[in-house]
Amino acid sequence: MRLGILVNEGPYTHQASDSAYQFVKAAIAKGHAIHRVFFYHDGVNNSTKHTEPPQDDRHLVNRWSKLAGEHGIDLVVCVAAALRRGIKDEMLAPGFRISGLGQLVETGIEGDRLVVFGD
Amino acid sequence: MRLGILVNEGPYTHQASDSAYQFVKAAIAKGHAIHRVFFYHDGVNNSTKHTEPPQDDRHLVNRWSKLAGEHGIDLVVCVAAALRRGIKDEMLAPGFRISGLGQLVETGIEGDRLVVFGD
Amino acid sequence: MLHIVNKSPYERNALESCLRLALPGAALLLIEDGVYAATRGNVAEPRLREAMQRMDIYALRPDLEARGMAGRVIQGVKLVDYDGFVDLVCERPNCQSWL
Amino acid sequence: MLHIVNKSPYERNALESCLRLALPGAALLLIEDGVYAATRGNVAEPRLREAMQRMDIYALRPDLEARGMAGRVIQGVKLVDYDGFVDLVCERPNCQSWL
Amino acid sequence: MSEFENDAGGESAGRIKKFMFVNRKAPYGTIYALEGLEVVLIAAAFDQDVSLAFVDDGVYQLAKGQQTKALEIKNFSPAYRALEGYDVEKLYAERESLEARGLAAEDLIVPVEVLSSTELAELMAVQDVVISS
Amino acid sequence: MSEFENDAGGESAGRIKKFMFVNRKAPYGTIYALEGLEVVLIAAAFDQDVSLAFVDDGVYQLAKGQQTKALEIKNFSPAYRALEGYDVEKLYAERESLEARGLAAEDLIVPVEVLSSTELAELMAVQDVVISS
Repeated sequence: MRLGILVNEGPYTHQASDSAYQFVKAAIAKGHAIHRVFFYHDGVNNSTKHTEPPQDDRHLVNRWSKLAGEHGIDLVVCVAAALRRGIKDEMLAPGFRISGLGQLVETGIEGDRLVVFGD
Repeated sequence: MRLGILVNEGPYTHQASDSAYQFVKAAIAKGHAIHRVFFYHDGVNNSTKHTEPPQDDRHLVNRWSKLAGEHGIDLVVCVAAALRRGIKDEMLAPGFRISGLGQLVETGIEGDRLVVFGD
Repeated sequence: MLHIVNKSPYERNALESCLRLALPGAALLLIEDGVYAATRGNVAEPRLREAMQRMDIYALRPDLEARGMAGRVIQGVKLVDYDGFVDLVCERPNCQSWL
Repeated sequence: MLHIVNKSPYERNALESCLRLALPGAALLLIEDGVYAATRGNVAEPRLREAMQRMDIYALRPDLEARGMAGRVIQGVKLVDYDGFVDLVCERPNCQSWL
Repeated sequence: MSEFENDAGGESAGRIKKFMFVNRKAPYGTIYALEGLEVVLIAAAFDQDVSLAFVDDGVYQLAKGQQTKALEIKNFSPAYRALEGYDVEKLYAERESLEARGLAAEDLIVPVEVLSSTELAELMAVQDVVISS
Repeated sequence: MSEFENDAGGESAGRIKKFMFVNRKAPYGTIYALEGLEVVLIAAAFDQDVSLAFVDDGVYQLAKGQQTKALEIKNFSPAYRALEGYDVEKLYAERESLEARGLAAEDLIVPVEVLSSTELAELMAVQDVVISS
């Protein structure tokens, strides 16, 4: 199947980003395709390369980047939500790109399912 | 009186930053002193100069910067929370500074009250 | 003690816990989505009326107005602006936000 | 329909609303703090047992384990890993997260 | 809606799915109502079969008489009245949610179809995409 | 605790206030429990009169047997056992919150004093600083 994913919360503060990541990893392992992961609301905060969690904690941003690199997953950050929260193109970690909300609607249309993770 | 303020959520997503700002403005107008505004948890996201809300919306970061400039208010961003969320020194809007959690405890000790705004 | 509740009584249990743990004579200020608890017909109305017997209940007027609820306030709830919010914080020896 | 609830039944009304608006035959998956609703002695236990008569109830094992709740699961709740989460999403024609 | 021109008419052109946006949060306390509306408008611009459900505190989004001046936050409630211009006309409110809050259809800024929980549940069950916030 | 050396012993040296940290949120679903603990440790390092109250879902923070390996999230529950080393010894749990969740004192990873709502309310009322999360 082709799955679309929506992440509505930033890293660490809510479990949403963790849950979405574990879900996507499991879906890939089962042979499903990830049409796109769309980051909306505070979810845009998952995309900044400046994130530095403590040494003994997981690195959520790098996890997403690595997954995108290894499996060619499209990680899209909503431009309007990003501007409102101070996320700019030059801050993006590898694998992320900024685009419009149309990309979310498109993944709702093109994907067989849209799974939403949030607060 | 000398008031300490704690802001636990980022701008826009929750009303916490708005409420804290309105409270601080009213307190100053009444002649109270603001010992410090401490930004913790997602509250650290209030400090980035890259924030660009839509034209017809309020600019929460600039509001805080202006208040700090006009009234010499100490705006302190927690270093550990900031690192975890990708907020670095070079991103800070005017009036904000990064420091340790000791600054929060200190404002609890030095202030006559600590008022907390969050989710 | 000034208790501050900023959540709708439908969505969260903050008001309920606050009322359970507030001593007689304490003050309660409803702000943000917490102001819905101060409106007539709301599920929290009976609990709020009961609490009014032993506590002073306030609601932040700007938050009521923003939500179109200024005309629906339960009689006996005192409305304050941010000015009054500051006064409440200063008058009471301590405060607690039920986040 | 697969309903997904990620909030504790004490803190929020998400589970309650979900159960009110879920049709018979739907599936419910509890994840994150939602897994507390799947534990014995929890306030949601009666509602969950009632819902079990008309729906399939699942809980995410990794979230139960993280919270030390894996040994307290109500009988009849089916435990799944992320694998099973993916299967549930694919087996059902649509899904809804009660955020 | 500058995103409209860029995004619509791509490979998704012509495919129509049922999108339901379930609004369960009060306005202003959090941003979900406001940012949720933006997705609604884009979905409408993609000519999708869009409906909005107002459930729980989401019914408060439609309360008449919102005055945000003292908060210095933008009053976005007029945007619900603009939905019609985007051909978004399927607005539903759950009766139980309204009644539990002492609200009636005439307290709302836009006409909505008031549905029982069962009626709304049946509508939800046939959606392709459900986005709740 | 690298912040300790920099911050303690400033102008606040010698003043002792009553700080109560009210934990009302479950662990892992949100970060408040974890980041809240960091403030507790700093307050202790400032030699303040620190107490922790576990209320509502906050009592879940202390549940025995937390195993986070499958989530790939750090299990921070052992940190509660380390509190004693920082002289943080006033840990209270509300009886009503425990009972409503089917938990007893022996289900918790650290010894806590179980208090009635009234007893806890009286403790809260005499604090100088109350930080809830």
